[in-house]
Amino acid sequence: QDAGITPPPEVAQFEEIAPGSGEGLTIGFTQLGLGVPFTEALQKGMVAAAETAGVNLVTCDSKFDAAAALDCARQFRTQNVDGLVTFQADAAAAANICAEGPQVPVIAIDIEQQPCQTAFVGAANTYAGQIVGYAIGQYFKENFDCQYDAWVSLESLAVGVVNDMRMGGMREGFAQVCGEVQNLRVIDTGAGGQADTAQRQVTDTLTALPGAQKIIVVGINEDVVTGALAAARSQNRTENLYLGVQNFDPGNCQIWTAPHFIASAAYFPEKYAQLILPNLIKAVKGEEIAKQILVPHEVVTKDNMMQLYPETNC
Amino acid sequence: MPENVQATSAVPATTIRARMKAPEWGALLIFLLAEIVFFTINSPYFLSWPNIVNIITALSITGILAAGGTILLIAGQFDLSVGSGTAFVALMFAIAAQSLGIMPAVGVAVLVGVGIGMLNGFLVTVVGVNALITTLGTLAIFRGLTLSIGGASSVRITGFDWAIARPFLDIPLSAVLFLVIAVGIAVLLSRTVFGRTIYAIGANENAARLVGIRTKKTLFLGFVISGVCMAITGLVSASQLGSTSGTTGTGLELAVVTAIILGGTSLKGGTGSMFGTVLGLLIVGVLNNGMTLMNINSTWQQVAAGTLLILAVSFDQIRQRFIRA
Amino acid sequence: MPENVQATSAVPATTIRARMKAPEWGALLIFLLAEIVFFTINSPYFLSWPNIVNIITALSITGILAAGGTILLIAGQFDLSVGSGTAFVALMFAIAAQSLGIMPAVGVAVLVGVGIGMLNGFLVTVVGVNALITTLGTLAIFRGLTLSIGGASSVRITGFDWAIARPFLDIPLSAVLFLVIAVGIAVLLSRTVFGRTIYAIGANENAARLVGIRTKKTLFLGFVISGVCMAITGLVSASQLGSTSGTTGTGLELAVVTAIILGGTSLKGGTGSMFGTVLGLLIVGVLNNGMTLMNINSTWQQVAAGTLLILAVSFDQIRQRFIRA
Amino acid sequence: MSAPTFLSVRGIRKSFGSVKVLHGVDLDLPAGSVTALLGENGAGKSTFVRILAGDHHADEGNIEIDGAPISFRSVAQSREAGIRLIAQEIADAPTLSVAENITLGAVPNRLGFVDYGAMRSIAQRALDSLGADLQLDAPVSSLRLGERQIVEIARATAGASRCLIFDEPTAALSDAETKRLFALIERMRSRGVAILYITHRLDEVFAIADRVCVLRDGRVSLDAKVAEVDQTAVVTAMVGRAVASHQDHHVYAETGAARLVEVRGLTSDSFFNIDVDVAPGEIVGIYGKVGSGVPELAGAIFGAVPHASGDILVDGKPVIFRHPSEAIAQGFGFLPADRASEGLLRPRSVAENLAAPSWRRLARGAFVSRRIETSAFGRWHKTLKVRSRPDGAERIATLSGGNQQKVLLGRWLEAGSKLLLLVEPTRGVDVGARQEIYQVLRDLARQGHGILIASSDYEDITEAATRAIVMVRGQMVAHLPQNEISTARLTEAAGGGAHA
Ligand SMILES: Nc1ncnc2c1ncn2[C@@H]1O[C@H](COP(=O)(O)OP(=O)(O)OP(=O)(O)O)[C@@H](O)[C@H]1O
Ligand SMILES: Nc1ncnc2c1ncn2[C@@H]1O[C@H](COP(=O)(O)OP(=O)(O)OP(=O)(O)O)[C@@H](O)[C@H]1O
Ligand SMILES: [Mg+2]
Ligand SMILES: [Mg+2]
Repeated sequence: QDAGITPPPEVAQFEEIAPGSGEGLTIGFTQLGLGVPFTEALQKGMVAAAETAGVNLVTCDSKFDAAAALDCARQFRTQNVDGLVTFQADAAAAANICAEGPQVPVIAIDIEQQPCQTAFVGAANTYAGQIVGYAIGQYFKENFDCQYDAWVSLESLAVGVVNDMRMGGMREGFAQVCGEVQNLRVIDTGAGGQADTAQRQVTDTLTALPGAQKIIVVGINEDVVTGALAAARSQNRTENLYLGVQNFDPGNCQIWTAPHFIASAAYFPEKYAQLILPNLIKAVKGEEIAKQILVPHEVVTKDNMMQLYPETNC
Repeated sequence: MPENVQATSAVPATTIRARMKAPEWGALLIFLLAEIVFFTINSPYFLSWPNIVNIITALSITGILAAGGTILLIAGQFDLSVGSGTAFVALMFAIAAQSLGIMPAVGVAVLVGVGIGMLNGFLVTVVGVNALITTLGTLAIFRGLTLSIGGASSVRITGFDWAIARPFLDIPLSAVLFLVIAVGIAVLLSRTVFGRTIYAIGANENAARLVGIRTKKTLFLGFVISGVCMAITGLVSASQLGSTSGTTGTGLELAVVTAIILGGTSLKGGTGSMFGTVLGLLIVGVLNNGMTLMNINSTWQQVAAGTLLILAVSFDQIRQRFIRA
Repeated sequence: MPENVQATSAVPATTIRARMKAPEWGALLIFLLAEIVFFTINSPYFLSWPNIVNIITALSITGILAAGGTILLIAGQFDLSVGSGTAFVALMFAIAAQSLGIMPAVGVAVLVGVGIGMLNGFLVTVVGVNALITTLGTLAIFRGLTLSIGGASSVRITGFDWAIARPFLDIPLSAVLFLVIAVGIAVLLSRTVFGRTIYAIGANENAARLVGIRTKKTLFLGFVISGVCMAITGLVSASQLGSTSGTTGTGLELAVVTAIILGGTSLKGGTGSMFGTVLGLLIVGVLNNGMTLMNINSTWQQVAAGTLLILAVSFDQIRQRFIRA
Repeated sequence: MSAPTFLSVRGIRKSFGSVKVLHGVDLDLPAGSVTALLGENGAGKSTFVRILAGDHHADEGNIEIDGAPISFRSVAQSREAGIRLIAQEIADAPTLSVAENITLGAVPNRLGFVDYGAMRSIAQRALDSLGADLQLDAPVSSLRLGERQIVEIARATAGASRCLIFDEPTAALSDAETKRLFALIERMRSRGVAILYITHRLDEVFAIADRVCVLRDGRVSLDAKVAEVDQTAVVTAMVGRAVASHQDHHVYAETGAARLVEVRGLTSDSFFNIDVDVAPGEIVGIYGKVGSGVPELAGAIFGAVPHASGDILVDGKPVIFRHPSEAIAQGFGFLPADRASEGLLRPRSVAENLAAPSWRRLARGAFVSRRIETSAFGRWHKTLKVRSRPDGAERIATLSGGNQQKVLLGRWLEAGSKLLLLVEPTRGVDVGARQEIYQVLRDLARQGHGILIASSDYEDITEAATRAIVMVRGQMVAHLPQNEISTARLTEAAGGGAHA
């Protein structure tokens, strides 16, 4: 389905953790910020993987704030960790965070940590955006000859570059099929993308689009799409929303069963650890590892979601 | 705090008479009307019934919380735990609904809301912890609990759609509920002995005690009312969204305080009204709605909202000075 | 607010004497020590010099803003714009640095900070807008401007690394700066005529006015000092991170107010001290640091932080009651 | 003795909207002379002196200092000219220390740094000159009302000044303190300071003033040398008629009815082992100066402040009031000493303030009725001569001090309390209204109410009480039946406890 978009060459495959492979190591993990499904799933995966590998994992939550990430780096230096996993929001702050942190191998998640990054593991954000945009484009081309009323983009400007890459990627992917996005409405849904903010703003936006039958709604995460659905539901216009999502949480049935759920990009955050830990352990032991390790995203649609996530129970 | 304290004893009596005629909230009303005119000109959708309903519906959660908050602020107290309280109620409701069914879960939600209010009230009136610290503390506690218990992913709630039902005039029940509560609290504050008591405590807690008012009991009750409001908004939110998550209700405390203060309730206590709070809510609500309709970028929306917030109050200050001169 | 107002005219004289001996912040100090003992037992890294430096360094931005905030709160005023002011200063600095070079950009940063302070001060003292509304407004305005002008992505700042330099005792300059400012403001508040004027205004603005104190001028200056603090923290933040973004400084206002109030400064004004604020900062800072060292999940950290915030103040209340009995 | 005129005021007019307060006040303040300013409550005395202090701005009129016209735009300018006002309402910084309050606005400093040594010695000297013994480091909030008043006076007299204005300074002071204040005023006068002294106590006028001015209907209705007038002339100029006292003497007749309250061995840290009881029809006066524990005793009976030991009996049964509401439920009413912090609901209306303890009774179910409340206010508006709108709709903060006091007293009259515990009931009330209040109290007693007056004003006792108790330093030192109550006996009995 995503044939129109070529995956970047650095995409890797998930591998099982070898038990006991990191026995005796202490690894620091700067978390982006808990409270959203993505990071929680990531953290669960990390904790489980660390246990299997026998690694002592110490987590520090940067709460989406570069200054807090800097403090985390300093604390990890104090704790003499052997390796570091850094997932923090501000690529431009990486230099100083590197300088203040421990001088050990570093794996960066999703956001570059130059100059100290040994390897980058993460979403191919633009790619993940493009494949969803492309899927939406194909859907609209097949069914509506690329006709639609508006493109409502539920973003979280606070997330920074990642927001731009994903949301911009969706527009690019769509543009490959249907041409430049028309009637674009960018809505900021607050820090991390919040359902109630999205709901309020989509309610108003729907009012400003009276009679519109085909509104493409794309969201930076699942919460904002939930909010958009709630807004539409209360105006009886659920049928009018055509949804493009980022990430796939199998429990979020509300979205996957919506009448026009078109596509989402699976990020597999629960499996990130399978890319991170083995490589970091190797790096700590002085072995050479790949510099770019990207997640094998998949487009998720109504048709293939049961195969990708058999536990989906909607 | 600089609300031109007590207008010093130097308020001329004309002012007093003028004030009786042009009440405290006169300037805010004019400001609201100006907003309405502006957006009516700039967006064809603004002055339509569905949009008016949207505005009120969007306010319902903030508004219900602000009703309880108005009581507390008039009494000289704060409640910053409303946002995380709402999220916690919604989560407990969702969990209870899964195992017990909807109706018992509503009972659970009410108990949880009342419980939060009682906890706040106990800490403030019995232990004697400052209300700001107390509710900052419970804000963190209930947000943390919501995230810890519920996890980050949102929890689905099915079969609980009453808040979006539109039984008459195309108004959702959540908006109706807000209006009913606003009127109820307005009457409570302006017409009842309990309301009087609230004003008296805010005006001079010590003097209130000496005329026989059970100040602590009353304040405790004020926090419980705020807790009941959280229970209601938790249920409204759960029903509106059909789900709840760890970020539900984030930042509501600030929206609530903003509306109340904008509506003329003083941080010092003893003055203010529910009508003022409703005006404050509408000024902010109309602004957000109108700017979204005009498709203004949300970062500029922030700038405009901040500016207008200040303008609205400045306008009132300048009008007062004008009358005085 | 329930800080046991004025203790009526009938407080027994013993209480007064007892209070003099056990100072306001005695309980907080004990609480802080208890935290330190607890974390020392539970983490081998806690009581090490690098970690102590970490704790203070982590406090530096909040602490510098809290220094200005303490002045304002003692005078009975608020400044909620500190977080977005910091971000705006940092952004203006970054932009100016790109075109003008570092040193002129520092000048720009100072001007921007002072400008924000003057804007707040003007609105509060001249126009007469409530400080909470004013600074909620400027909070939104400068956050919006930062996001609009700077865009979403962060801006890199190079060649401005002074804040992480560690010229002596392995202490970063940002921490040194915080300590210097804290001591400076402590002296200002407790030893200078200006400082005592701040207390007088907070205790009774009318009384201060009636003895000829230029209350408005003084308050204006207070806001400007807060603006200068934003300029400094903007520069510290830019230097520490080597970058700035739209989210820089989000939520700082709450951290600042929490530390100040926890440190014993009353919302009513007229009491408090910089020493108390430093204690408040340390109680929160040690808690965050210690819990992270113990690898406690951050959502549970929130619950613990909220609980301990309330406990710290309850402890103080209960101690006071104990002394009285 | 024609001293040079320091301050000369001509044609001062001031209105608060439609309420014309001053219309054409002319007054000269000679240097080295004490001018007493009198007038009924709400006559505009405080308004007038606040204009002189730069706190209010006159609508019209001229002010000259040393013959040169001057216009006060701010308090700072008035202070610059050497004018110091000791205002009627205490305006201090409660959280600051006594020493800091005394030097407020004129902090001794070196290069902007407070010179705490100099501060303490300035404060100590100012207090010494008033013979006051206060801890310099105690926060002012821990002081009694009278002590705070002394701090205010000390502040105004600490530095050099050319004109001192006292607005009812002795309302909260003891006799001894008053005497020392008079001595201070005497010294100031001899140093050539112009003094303006507002009071409702005529004896004070004749004790210290050189000249007396009376404000009436917004103008000066009498301006004469004290030597040339007598009390009747002054009162007539104030009220428009002569005010007779003792028109009606209420004599308590034992009815055998149960005591309304019996106090047995009541002790706290302000008073010791007090026995007192009040029967229906009785007006018990407890006379005591500041520090005697009298106001604290009244507060303890009401349950406003805790007591350490002893019993309060109602209907012969001991009661413990943990909260004032419990005392009110027993038919008690309590007028506290400190109007500002214990009485007024400042942002609320006059009528609402008066009705406060009776809200529930005046309501219809849970709902308040403004009509019933207004008519309740109407009853007391006339009787107590409250100068306000007849419907009491304005904020109480806009009333003059004496009128606020009348409203607070009216609170408990309207509440119909069986037992009234009144601390300083006539504080700040003018000569005419005072007699009306005594009359109301006598009438209430005749109807079977019991009244306990706790006062440092002997007139309250001599005029109204049917028996008197004198307290000194928390101890009861004398018990006087009605026929033995006299100014002389009261002061004599209380004299033993005067501060050294
Ligand atoms: N801020 C105000 N607004 C309206 N009216 C006011 C205000 N301040 C004073 N007044 C009115 O002005 C009149 C004069 O008040 P003022 O306080 O000068 O009286 P006074 O002579 O000092 O009385 P007292 O003996 O009771 O102290 C009163 O009727 C009062 O109600
Ligand atoms: N305490 C108050 N403060 C301000 N306004 C009040 C107050 N009490 C009543 N009002 C207003 O005054 C008006 C009359 O009040 P209300 O209906 O209670 O009196 P009423 O009609 O005279 O009495 P009732 O109908 O019960 O015989 C109403 O508009 C009400 O809003
Ligand atoms: Mg007066
Ligand atoms: Mg009626």
